[in-house]
Amino acid sequence: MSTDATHSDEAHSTTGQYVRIAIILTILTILEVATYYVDIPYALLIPLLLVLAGMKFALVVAYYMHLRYDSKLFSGFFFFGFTIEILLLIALMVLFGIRSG
Amino acid sequence: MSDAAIAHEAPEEHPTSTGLNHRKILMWAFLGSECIFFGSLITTYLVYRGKSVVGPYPSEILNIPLTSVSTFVLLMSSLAMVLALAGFERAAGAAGDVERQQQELKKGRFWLLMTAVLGTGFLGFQAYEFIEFVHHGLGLTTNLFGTTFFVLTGFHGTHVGVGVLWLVSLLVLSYFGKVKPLDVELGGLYWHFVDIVWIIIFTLIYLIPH
Amino acid sequence: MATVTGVQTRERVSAGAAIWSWVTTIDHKRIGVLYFVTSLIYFMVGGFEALLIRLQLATPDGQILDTDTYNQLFTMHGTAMVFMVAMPMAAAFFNFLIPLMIGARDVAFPRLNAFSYWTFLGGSLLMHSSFLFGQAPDGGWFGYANLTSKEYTPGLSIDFWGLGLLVLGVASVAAALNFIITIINLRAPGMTLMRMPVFVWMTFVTSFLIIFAFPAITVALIFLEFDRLFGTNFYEVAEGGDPMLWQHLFWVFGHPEVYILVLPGFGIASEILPTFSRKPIFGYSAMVFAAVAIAFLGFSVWAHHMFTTGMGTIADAAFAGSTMLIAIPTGIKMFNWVATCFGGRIRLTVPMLFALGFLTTFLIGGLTGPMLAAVPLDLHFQDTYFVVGHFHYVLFGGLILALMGGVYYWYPKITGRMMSEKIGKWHFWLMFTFMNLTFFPMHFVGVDGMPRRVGTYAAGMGWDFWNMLISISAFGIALSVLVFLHNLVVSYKKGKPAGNDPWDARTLEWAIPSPPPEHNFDEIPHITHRDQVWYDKYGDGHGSAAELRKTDADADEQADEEHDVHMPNPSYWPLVVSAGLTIAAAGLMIHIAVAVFGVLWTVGAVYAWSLEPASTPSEEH
Amino acid sequence: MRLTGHAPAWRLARMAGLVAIGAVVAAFLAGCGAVDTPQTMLFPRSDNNQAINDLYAPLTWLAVVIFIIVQGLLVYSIFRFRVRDDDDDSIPPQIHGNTRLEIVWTLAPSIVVVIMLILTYQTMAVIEADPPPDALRVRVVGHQWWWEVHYPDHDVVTANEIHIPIDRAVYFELESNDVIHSFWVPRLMGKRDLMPGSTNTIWFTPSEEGLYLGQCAEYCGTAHAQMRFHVVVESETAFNNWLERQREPAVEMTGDAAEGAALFVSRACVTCHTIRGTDAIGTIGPDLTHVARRSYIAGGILENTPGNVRNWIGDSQSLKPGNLMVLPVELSEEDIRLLTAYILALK
Ligand code: HEA
Ligand code: HEA
Ligand code: HEC
Ligand code: CUA
Ligand SMILES: [Cu+2]
Repeated sequence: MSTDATHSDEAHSTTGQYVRIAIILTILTILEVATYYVDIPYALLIPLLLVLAGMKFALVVAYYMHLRYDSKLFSGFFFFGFTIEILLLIALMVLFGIRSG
Repeated sequence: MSDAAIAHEAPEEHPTSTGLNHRKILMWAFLGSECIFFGSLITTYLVYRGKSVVGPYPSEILNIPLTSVSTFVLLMSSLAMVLALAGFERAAGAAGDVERQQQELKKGRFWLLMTAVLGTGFLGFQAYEFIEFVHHGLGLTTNLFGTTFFVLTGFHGTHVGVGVLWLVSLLVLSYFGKVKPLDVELGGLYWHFVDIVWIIIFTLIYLIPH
Repeated sequence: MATVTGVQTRERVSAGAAIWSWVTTIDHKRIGVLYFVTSLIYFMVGGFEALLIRLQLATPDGQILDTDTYNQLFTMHGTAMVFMVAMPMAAAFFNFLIPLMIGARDVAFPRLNAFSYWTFLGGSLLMHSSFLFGQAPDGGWFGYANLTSKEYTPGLSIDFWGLGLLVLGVASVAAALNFIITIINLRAPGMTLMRMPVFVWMTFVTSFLIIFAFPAITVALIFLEFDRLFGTNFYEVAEGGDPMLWQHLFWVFGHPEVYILVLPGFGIASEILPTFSRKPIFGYSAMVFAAVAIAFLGFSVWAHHMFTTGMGTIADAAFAGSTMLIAIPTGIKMFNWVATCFGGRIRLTVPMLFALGFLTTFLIGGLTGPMLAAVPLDLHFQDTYFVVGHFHYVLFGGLILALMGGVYYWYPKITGRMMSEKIGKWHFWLMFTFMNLTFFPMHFVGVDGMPRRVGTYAAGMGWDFWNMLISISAFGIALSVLVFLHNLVVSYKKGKPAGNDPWDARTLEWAIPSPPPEHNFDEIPHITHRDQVWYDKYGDGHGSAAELRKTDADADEQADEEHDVHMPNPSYWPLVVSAGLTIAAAGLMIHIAVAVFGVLWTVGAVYAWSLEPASTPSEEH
Repeated sequence: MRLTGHAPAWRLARMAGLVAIGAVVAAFLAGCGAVDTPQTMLFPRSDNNQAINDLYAPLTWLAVVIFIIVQGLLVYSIFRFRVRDDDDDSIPPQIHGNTRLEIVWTLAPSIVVVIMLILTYQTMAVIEADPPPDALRVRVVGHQWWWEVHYPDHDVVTANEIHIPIDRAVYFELESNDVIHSFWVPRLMGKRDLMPGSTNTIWFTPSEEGLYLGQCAEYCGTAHAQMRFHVVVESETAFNNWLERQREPAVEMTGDAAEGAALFVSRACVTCHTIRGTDAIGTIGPDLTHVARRSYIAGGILENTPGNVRNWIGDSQSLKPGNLMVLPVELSEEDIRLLTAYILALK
């Protein structure tokens, strides 16, 4: 592993970039909230919301938590847990869905 | 073991196998584990969605505008958090230049304080929301919605509370010169994690219509 | 040599100071010993409960226990064996061996390690204190909702169980995190992942399973305790709650848990078999890959415990499929072990006997697994003694036998003395015979329709003979355990001195003195090969061992150099934090004020801990 | 480890142990085939259960064959390669693996797994198919620790003893009144849980007349071990007669029984039990309208004899500790005698 965690300073985003990301996050949040006031067909709304949330999630994880620049090991830990949980979530929603359906 | 030996063999920063810091791996592994923790809570909320046998139901009671504001507050705290870290890192980087170091450290502390303040603000919103709900007749035990909602957001709130405590401790310790950038970074990772959990909660619990 | 003086100074200290040194120890070896002794005591307790169970079941209409007591006994037997015997005994081995095997001076976070032990002890004591109040848990080890609700089980019994398990969960996760980081970060130079001993790999995978599986049961237990203490509705049927939620969350944890239990056994066998076959483990990478595959698949099979709950044909079929798939990686391991023996020079020492016994019994227990996974058959097997037979074969055969082998194998390293081979052979043959005679007939009574968890049964069911046989044999196991204890004690005083490497073994721990000095390695070794110690002794050459073996003088030369290594200071804060946690949990049953007090105590102690001068080199980074 | 000198004692232990294990297995195999085990899951007596039974043999034999292969290899290795007295202390070839072999023992189990799965799915397709439309509907509600049985299409309620006709499919709807129970009649069908809050189903067509034992298979609290029941498979006509009788209200009482009937009201039995045709409409305990016609009482654990009924009424807690029949009043000997007479008359 060549990229040493302690000198990622250069690689780190600058203050300017942090602020730009904050602005994007704000815009995404506004879009999300906007869906609440606009009539969007249900079938479209859910994917849309999930995509927006996913983008926010990705931005924070990649830049604020530096996963983009940091060791892959860290991403490994995090996304392993995250993936298991998403799969479990889907599985349980389906299993409970079948039961009450 | 003599004292001389300790001085001699001073805790040399012998390189770790991966070159990565122990505590940072610890934090990430812990966050991986926390994913399952919050994931299970969220899953429970979702499988019990719409299963309450008595009201009040979510659509009658969730206050989207209010929560949008608190969501925004938490989001901004994440920005403050990265700025705080940047301050501490630059301070450490400017080791030779005492004046600049102090300046950067000051910035770092300011943003640390801001993060804690915004976090406290978020908690304030949450407290207000909880009280409102109780006034509307939704308590922890009222129905499945109350049960799953309060426990999920309550545990998230507890995490925020722990985070605030952590940040404040860092702030205080920094005046004693005991805080290294890594300490701030670890607190930050935790803080951002709590933030992304909220990003998910906000979408899945508040925004997706019931 | 440094060690000799170390031992002497230890003997000179007063009793009080000795106890204090154990209480504040953060040395992974001593913590390992603490784990071992504690889990051995709980093994006695859990075994004693099993004996009472067997006394009751020896004859139809048994009169020794009343039903409530019986229900408490199997609950506490199962819970104790899983959480207070199997896991901590494996943790004892992890603690003692992992740093030694990877060439490290300690684990990554020594104080966190002490914290794990004390928290484990706190949770165990909390749960067992229920006996003092006559409120022992009685919901079964998987505590199915909604029987565990306040409505159907009033009193505190389930709270002792739930809160105790929550505390134990903290201990397990903390320990697992520690091992993960130790293994990732403290390997000696040159020890690449694929040069690690298989035991280290199994620890690694087990720890991963722990950190990803435990949160599920934590959440399930939090729901349970919220329901019981604060009246929430998670499992409240009248309010729309669904008891299936508990089952899913529990088994999402519970199935990975059974691999958490057995992988350490795999690891131990994978060290013993090569040593006594004088061959490297066969198919090293396949062994590693298979364990990882088992771990992954282990997360996808949980609902095979729920085939009778009416999940629907498609769900049943899917889980049957994923479950049976696990036979493939497990089979790979099985065949590799056999191939390790094949063509070797097999020495039938006691550790080897246990490892071979493990292979045999785990094979039997494993093979009934896919039968249970066949949904139509499971509609019959579920909740009968057939399942009890299955899991005692994998648990007793797969884990306990392997752990026993591990004790014989590493005892010389831990104490500096050999265990008696003669008593050991008695131990092995008694235990092996009687465990088979105890657990094999369980399959028969199961097929003959005997449900599990019945404290009494009628005569005339055709179960009498087998139950009597099972009960008698269970006492045979008890006898073998006594033989084992005897051996442990006698050998401690009278065993032959072991020397560094009594078994002519392969991994790093055998290169250092027995018992190892506090700092483990005078000089961190440089690793160039898998099975480094073997390589140092014999190269990769063939021929007579005596010719190849380097003279002992060579080895001494290295050991003679004096090295002062800075070791972290002892600390009592881990214990104080654990105590706080336990008090907080207990407080929930007593009064909310006590719980708050416990939380404040914990927080205060955490501050004290983190402000304590961190003189630990490894914690400095 | 040289094995010199005379055999140490532990080798006798080893010999004895191995012989004993072998003897046990042999004894079981010899015992197989004799049905002195009334609750066995072998010897099925229904179509679906037969289908399940047909799956045992192949899966068991597969397991046995795999065991013999693996264990055979292991035992062979031990004997062939163990260190002998004349060992020259040489180091065996350090073989690290063999890719071709490893592929073989990955593929072979994979094939076996596929076979097992196909067999499993085939059987599942049979037993999880929809029941025929003319199936007899029986609703079973689990209680701590007894079974409430309804025939919704025939307006019959009873407890702990289920009558069904031979050669006609029965379709069970399983529910629970309190905690999870599990419905299991090993010789007729595999088990299925009774989940509070939802309805599970299971069906089969019985193929031989007789009395079959059933038992609750999910741990459900104190008296779980004593939550048993019986299934009576009988001819179509016998079954119809039985239904006919069950539909009727309770018979008229005379003598002691009539006095008992009065006590049944005054001693609070009515708060828990229903006896159709009387004022008793309690639902906490079993319907007693025709209790005297059942062969067993108290969740199938006691034969329905006068003595047992008497003891049950007098002190049910000692017969079935923890059961939920807790009398609010103390009964005198005379009360018990009269109540017993009444219960026994409830034909
Ligand atoms: C150490 C613990 C352990 C281990 C390793 C296993 C291993 C397996 N278990 Fe077991 N199991 C338990 C502990 C364990 N189990 C416990 C405690 C319970 C009961 C819980 C309770 O209800 O209280 C249980 C219950 C249980 C059930 C539920 C039964 C029921 O309640 O209805 C099932 C069902 O599928 C099951 C299946 C399996 C399978 C398929 C494996 C597989 O991993 C086994 C794989 C191994 C082999 C198959 C042998 C070697 C392979 C070969 C030689 C290759 C060739 C083989 C084939 C092709 C078949 N187990
Ligand atoms: C690692 C796990 C493990 C181990 C090692 C064991 C070991 C044993 N188990 Fe256990 N068992 C479980 C895990 C384990 N069990 C689980 C998870 C359950 C399910 C619980 C549930 O349903 O909820 C279970 C259930 C269970 C049952 C079913 C109960 C029921 O369903 O009603 C039975 C019945 O025979 C049984 C028997 C035994 C026996 C005889 C041993 C023997 O091997 C024990 C041998 C050990 C000893 C005998 C100790 C020796 C001690 C002495 C010699 C000293 C005596 C002590 C004093 C005088 C203080 N066990
Ligand atoms: C508190 C409620 C309650 C009261 C009062 C009560 N019973 Fe019961 N009874 C039950 C329950 C519950 C059962 C089932 C017990 C079991 O098998 O676990 C039962 C079972 C029985 C049975 C056996 C029925 C069967 O088929 O298994 C008889 C007979 C009986 N009761 C008679 C009486 C008489 C006579 C009285 C009055 C003296 C009485 N009961 C009062 C609750 C009650
Ligand atoms: Cu009902 Cu067990
Ligand atoms: Cu499982």
